[in-house]
Amino acid sequence: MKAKAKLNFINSAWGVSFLSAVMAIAIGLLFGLVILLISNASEALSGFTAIIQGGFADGAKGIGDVLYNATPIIMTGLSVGFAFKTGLFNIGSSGQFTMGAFAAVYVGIKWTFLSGSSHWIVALLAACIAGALWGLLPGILKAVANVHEVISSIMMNYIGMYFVNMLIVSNIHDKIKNQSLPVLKSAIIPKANLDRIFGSQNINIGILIAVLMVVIIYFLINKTTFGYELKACGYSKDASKYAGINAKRNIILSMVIAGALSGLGGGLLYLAGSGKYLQVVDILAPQGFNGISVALLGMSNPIGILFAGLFIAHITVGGVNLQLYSFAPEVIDIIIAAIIYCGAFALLFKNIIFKFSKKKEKEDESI
Amino acid sequence: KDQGNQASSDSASGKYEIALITDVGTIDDKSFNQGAWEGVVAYAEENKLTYKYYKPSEKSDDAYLTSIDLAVKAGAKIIVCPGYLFEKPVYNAQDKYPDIKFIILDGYPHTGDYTPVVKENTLSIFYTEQEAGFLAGYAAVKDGYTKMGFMGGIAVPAVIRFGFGYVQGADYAAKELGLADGSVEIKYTYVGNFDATPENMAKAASWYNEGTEVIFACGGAVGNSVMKAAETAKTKVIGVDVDQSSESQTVITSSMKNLTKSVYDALTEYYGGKFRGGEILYLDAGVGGVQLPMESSKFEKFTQKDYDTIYNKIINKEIKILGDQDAADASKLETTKVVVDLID
Amino acid sequence: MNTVYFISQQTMFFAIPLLIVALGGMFSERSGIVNIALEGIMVMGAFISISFISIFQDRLSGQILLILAILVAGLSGAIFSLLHAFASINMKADQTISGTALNMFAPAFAIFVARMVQGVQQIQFSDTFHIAKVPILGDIPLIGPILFQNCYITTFIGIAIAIISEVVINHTKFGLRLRACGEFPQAADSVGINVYKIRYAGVIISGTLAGIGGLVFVVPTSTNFNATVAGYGFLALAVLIFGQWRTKKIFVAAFFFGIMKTFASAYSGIPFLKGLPISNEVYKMIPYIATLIVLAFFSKSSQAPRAEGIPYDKGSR
Amino acid sequence: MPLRGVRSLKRVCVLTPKGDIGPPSGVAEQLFDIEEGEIMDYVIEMNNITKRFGDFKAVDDVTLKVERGEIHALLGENGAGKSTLMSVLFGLYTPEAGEIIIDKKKVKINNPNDANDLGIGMVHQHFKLVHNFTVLESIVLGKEDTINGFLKMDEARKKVEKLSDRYKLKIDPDAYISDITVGMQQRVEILKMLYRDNDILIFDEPTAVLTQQEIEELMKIMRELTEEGKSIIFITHKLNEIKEAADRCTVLRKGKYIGTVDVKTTSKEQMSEMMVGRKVSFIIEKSDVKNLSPVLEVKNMTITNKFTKKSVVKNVSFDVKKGEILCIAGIDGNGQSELVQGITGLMAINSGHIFLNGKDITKKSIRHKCIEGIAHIPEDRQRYGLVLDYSLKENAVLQTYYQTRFQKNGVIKFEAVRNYAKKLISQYDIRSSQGEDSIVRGMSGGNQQKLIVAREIDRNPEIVIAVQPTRGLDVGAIEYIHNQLLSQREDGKAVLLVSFDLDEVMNVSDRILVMFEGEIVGDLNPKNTTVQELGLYMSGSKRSDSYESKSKA
Ligand SMILES: Nc1ncnc2c1ncn2[C@@H]1O[C@H](COP(=O)(O)OP(=O)(O)OP(=O)(O)O)[C@@H](O)[C@H]1O
Ligand SMILES: Nc1ncnc2c1ncn2[C@@H]1O[C@H](COP(=O)(O)OP(=O)(O)OP(=O)(O)O)[C@@H](O)[C@H]1O
Ligand SMILES: [Mg+2]
Ligand SMILES: [Mg+2]
Repeated sequence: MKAKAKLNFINSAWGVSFLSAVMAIAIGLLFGLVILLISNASEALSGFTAIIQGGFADGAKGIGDVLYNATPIIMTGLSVGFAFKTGLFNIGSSGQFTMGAFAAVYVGIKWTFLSGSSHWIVALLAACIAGALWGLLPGILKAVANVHEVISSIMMNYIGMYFVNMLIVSNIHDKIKNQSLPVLKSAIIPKANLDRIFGSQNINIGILIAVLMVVIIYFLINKTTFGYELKACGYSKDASKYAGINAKRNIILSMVIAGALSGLGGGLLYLAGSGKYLQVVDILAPQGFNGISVALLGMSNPIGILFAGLFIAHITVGGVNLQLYSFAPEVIDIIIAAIIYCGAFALLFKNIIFKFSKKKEKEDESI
Repeated sequence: KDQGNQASSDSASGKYEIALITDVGTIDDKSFNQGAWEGVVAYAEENKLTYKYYKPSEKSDDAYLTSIDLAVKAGAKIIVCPGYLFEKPVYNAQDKYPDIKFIILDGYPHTGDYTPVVKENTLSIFYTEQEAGFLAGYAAVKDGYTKMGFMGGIAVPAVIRFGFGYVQGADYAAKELGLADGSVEIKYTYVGNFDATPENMAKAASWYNEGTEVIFACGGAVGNSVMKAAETAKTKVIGVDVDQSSESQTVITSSMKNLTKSVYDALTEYYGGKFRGGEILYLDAGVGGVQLPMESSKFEKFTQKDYDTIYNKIINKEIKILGDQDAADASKLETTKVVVDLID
Repeated sequence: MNTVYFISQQTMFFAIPLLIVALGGMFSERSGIVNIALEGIMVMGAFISISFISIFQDRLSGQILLILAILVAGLSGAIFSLLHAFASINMKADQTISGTALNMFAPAFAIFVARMVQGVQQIQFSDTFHIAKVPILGDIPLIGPILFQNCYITTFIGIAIAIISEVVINHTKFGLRLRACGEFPQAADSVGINVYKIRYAGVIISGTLAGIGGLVFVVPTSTNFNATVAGYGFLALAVLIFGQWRTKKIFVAAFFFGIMKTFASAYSGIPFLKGLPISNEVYKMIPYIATLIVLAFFSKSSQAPRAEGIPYDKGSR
Repeated sequence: MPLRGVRSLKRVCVLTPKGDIGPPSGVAEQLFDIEEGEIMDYVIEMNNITKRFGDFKAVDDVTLKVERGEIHALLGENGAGKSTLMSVLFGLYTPEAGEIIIDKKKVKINNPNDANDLGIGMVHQHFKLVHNFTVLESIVLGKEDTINGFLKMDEARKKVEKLSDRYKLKIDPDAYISDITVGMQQRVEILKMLYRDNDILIFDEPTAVLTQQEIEELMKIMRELTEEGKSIIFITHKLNEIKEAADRCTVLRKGKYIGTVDVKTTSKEQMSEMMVGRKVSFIIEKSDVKNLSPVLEVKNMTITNKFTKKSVVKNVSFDVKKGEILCIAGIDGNGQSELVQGITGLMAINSGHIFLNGKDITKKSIRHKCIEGIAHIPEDRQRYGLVLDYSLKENAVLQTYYQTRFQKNGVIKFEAVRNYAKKLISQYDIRSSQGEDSIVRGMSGGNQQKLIVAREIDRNPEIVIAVQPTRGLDVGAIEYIHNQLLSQREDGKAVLLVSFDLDEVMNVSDRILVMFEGEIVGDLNPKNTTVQELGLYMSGSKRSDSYESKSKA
């Protein structure tokens, strides 16, 4: 009876995806172990343990750190994954993230007239709007002028980066450190005692907001007519036109929502109260590109993205702890890259799982 | 060559007693982190002590503090924190770990309001970059350059101080030489990053193309782009932080602050039981905190004697050199001989 | 005049690597494989070839060393790109997956190995490749200063690659087959063309060119390699799309972008731009904004290869 | 006992019946005891071929033997496995079981190259042509002449021109595939085979997309080819084509081999019974038209091509009345597709008006037109009619998902969708491997079409606009669809039918409009006209007086 239930899980689409992700992770980690062994065999095992333990090595605080690190990349991952569902490659998550971060910080610093409890909410809304705006333009260009979203988003990334630099300098500049000023206390996302539970300064209800977004997006994609339309547009533009679906509107909406998600990610990170400031530098926000990795590892499924974000945050914290041993921290990037690469073998893994479960079934029958 | 991340001895114990946390850059950024790290390595190697550096997971106060936690966990007794970004993290850490010593470079602990709170276990070290910059600007004009440039990385305080000093030094030399008002031109900009990029190269090349003879490249790897442009344009570069003469033939001198030595000295004091906790040190010319490497410099007219003379003037505070807080931007430095062409 | 020469010389430094890499991307994408790994491949090509230069510069120098380095860069890019080919052709994976993985892997690997081997991540090299003036050709009026002064042989190699690409794509058997695989692989398959082989070839060529592009990017712009190509792989991708996957248009797009970038970086040295009341940050944005505007007008009909991004499965209809 | 005559000296049916589906009762017994006569000159023997897709056997132990110089028809319902079997022969699929013998030698055909080397060429059901290649490029692809890798097109051009002259296959070597009609594309496909000097030619439903004239031309060409000693396998659903052209016919049903018959001595009814396992009626019976009010009125519609700026629909006016099946006949490429797309909103019109039940809907959205009661069975079913990566059930509600029966507050009622899809499947006999959860991409072309027809008709529209609704369908399915269209008519709804199939046009319609070069040149009553006369209108040789004057005015 129990075996049957297990098999059902293995055979379900979800189960197969989950198992093949686990296999990708396992192989990626093994690859990492090999690298550790090559670079310093004597410490490889302890280093590897540190990676695997990740946030758990430091107890509740470590877990808190994982959740903090996961929040922004879950959001950008969700953004990229959501757009993927509509057949759009939102490589512009980085720019949207930056715009969102700026809007949140700007409101957090300048809108002093807001009363205590609503300040951070307004700031986060501003982040959503700014991100959405940055998604809107590529969306419009795609829908109206047929401009490939990849190229327009790449352009928007750079424009956003320089634009935000300009805006920081003229509005919220800490000249001494060449970064943004600290945000007001009231704009910091509440911690709701999570910090005491986890003993981590960083953690706040941002992660809960991210989870809420995951649920909302999951619902939106899979359960609503809107999601049905979006996916139809993603699969076939012509057929959705035939069906009377307003493809242009959907493309724009999809980019706007993707932008809002990335923007919110920026807001959640910079209002986390972790002492992070917007820097005036010509570097694209890496969270946007990490979002691509998270979305791919999570197979563009919102729930998958949630776990992928948590996992990458987990081993990123593990990577920090890896420094207790004599390894360059870049090892962690190599491992993550290997894991994502192994994600490409999903089809192979699925076949293996399929064969395995077949065999199992036969054995069960023969019993 | 140092083994970047390796400990020198008995690393097996898992204990590293001298620690350094990097800020944004890497340990080999040709600049801040590297200078400080070399000091750590030199002292530890000489004294057979264990040492290690840590790279924070991101650029935030909490991530820096987490790295400090990590260093403590790995057995650090003294932690070097290069950069003002550590002001808040060290403010917290000095209370959290009263038994551990902290050396913070280019900053002092405070809560965010810039009121120094330097505890007994913390030593804060500043450099008078404006003096180093002054020396460079002075020497360049004395050596006959009148079309000059300043390319800063990001407009952070240390970079600004270098730049301001450079302008003032040039002006001072021009006055001494009795040049006409406005006869020295300095193009002045911050490029917005610390990287070697084609954009930076093109910018430097365009200056050289317009007649600029020497550019003070003040921003880590930005220097590599400037040197590249100088190599093709057959022009000159002034290096920064450390002696960069070995990196390119075009480097005529470097505007050095003695990071390495200062860290080395602070560690020596600590192990000698004379840790100057609670103090804020300003390492200026007076204590050899800044210099030009005259042996490797490629001056034609500017001599060691000239150098010594001006150096002594600086030591004796005969010249008032303005710092980053003293003027809004480089064009407001009230120079007469030097025209600052601010490009932003 | 001096300014014009200067602008055109500088433009080469931006345009040539973009051109080479975008052409590489073209070969991959017109065979049907999306290649967002260009950035990572550039890093890998630059890393290995600059290491090669720094190891052999005591024994060799000048153009011979550079040409050897270009071969090394191409080879390492090609080998690295095999990972992408394997995942997207044999494993039929989503082609963004392995691309993203390669982009992440290359810089981490470059830093890791450089640290392991030499302690620091930057790899120094000395530039013995710069050509102040090509004999005779450099003296031709107008063209001389634009093309044959203050240059590298990489400029000519880049232009040669463009010409060869145009010919290969449009006038060879291989090009015809490559295009068929990118537009409608079932059609190619039905006339006995091995779609997998052709796609492998496309990806390998893109790897080779992107690897070379990495080296060509670093040599004229720095004195060391620091595990990054500053997002130029992604810009090359943009140039590829901008150029509608066609050689000539890619050429135009690369130079359009190159000139814009030159103006944006060197505006302070260009008389008619210098006086304008436009700030540094705005100048930096101009190439990207200009590209968007141009695209908005010229994108109506996309010529993207139709089968691009779709794994080829013999069994599918 | 009509099939007795099958037994003849020269043409022998070869039977290897296995599995559980036998031939239809009555036919079966006779077929089973036929034995192999003398040793035949077979160019192809495919023995006991089985091909699976996953667990599904698309071809199950099928044997096919083709004699030298014959036209051998392959008949079967949609999804019977005809294309799959041919793909096996052509090396596109590797069979799980069975052997192939070509010219008495056992061969392994692993890819089209092997097939090509054995002289086998194939015109695929869905053409394998690259849209932005020229005709010439398309023909030489895979068999290019080169000097040092460079294409040498001049000789290829000469050879192609020669072939084109010899077989009267007119083409423009420099035209782009995307710019030429389907009929021309087919000529290109045929030239591809001839260019390769193939001796065994497979035509997979070549006539489904052709006009009557083109079909006749093709038959002629096929006969010429066999006279030269080439052998042809010819797949079609149209029994009179088989009767006209083929020598023998092999019938498949649901992946299984049913039998091989001599065409001359077997009636259409017998063949169709073998194919579907029951009797099929070819006669359409319908009541008279009751002249009612118009449902759809098109007034002065003009459409110009965006790129060439040429008018493809010129000032067209007509109406469709309640209880009427109006058919638009014409050779492909004379503006029918554009006219329909203009009405349904897939293409923008330049001028003119469209009224539905008296309301002006010219400027209304596709969605609005859909709600107002226009149903559309599109010409290109894979491009427009279906989201190929959606499941059957999701496609079943492609225009109705937003209705309150399928959603509440924007949330889809999945149970309702599933039940609806199940209803369509059983009601319209849509076959697929996983029922309502099948991904549409994996369904056979015929069943994809059935799904669209089911969906459109089930919406109970005011007017059904059907473009080639039976193209590529088997007789059973055609019968069903015709009945559906007729019942729409009986219910007082209107039908606008675009078809190139003149039999269909003559049988089904109440009134025929003929289109030529973007204009309507004739308004005919099928009862008072002949196929020949229709042909004159379609080729532009004749015009109704009323239309003559209109277009001149
Ligand atoms: N690649 C594939 N994957 C899964 N199933 C397939 C595939 N190709 C064909 N099938 C299935 O195999 C069966 C036979 O298909 P095939 O295309 O051979 O039919 P056919 O006789 O040519 O039909 P039609 O007359 O509609 O063209 C169908 O049920 C179809 O769904
Ligand atoms: N009318 C048409 N229909 C379909 N495809 C076309 C048409 N005209 C051109 N093409 C295709 O579009 C592509 C671009 O044509 P164009 O002549 O602009 O190419 P090009 O600029 O010469 O390209 P390249 O740089 O690759 O040589 C060609 O590959 C050609 O096959
Ligand atoms: Mg078929
Ligand atoms: Mg048509």
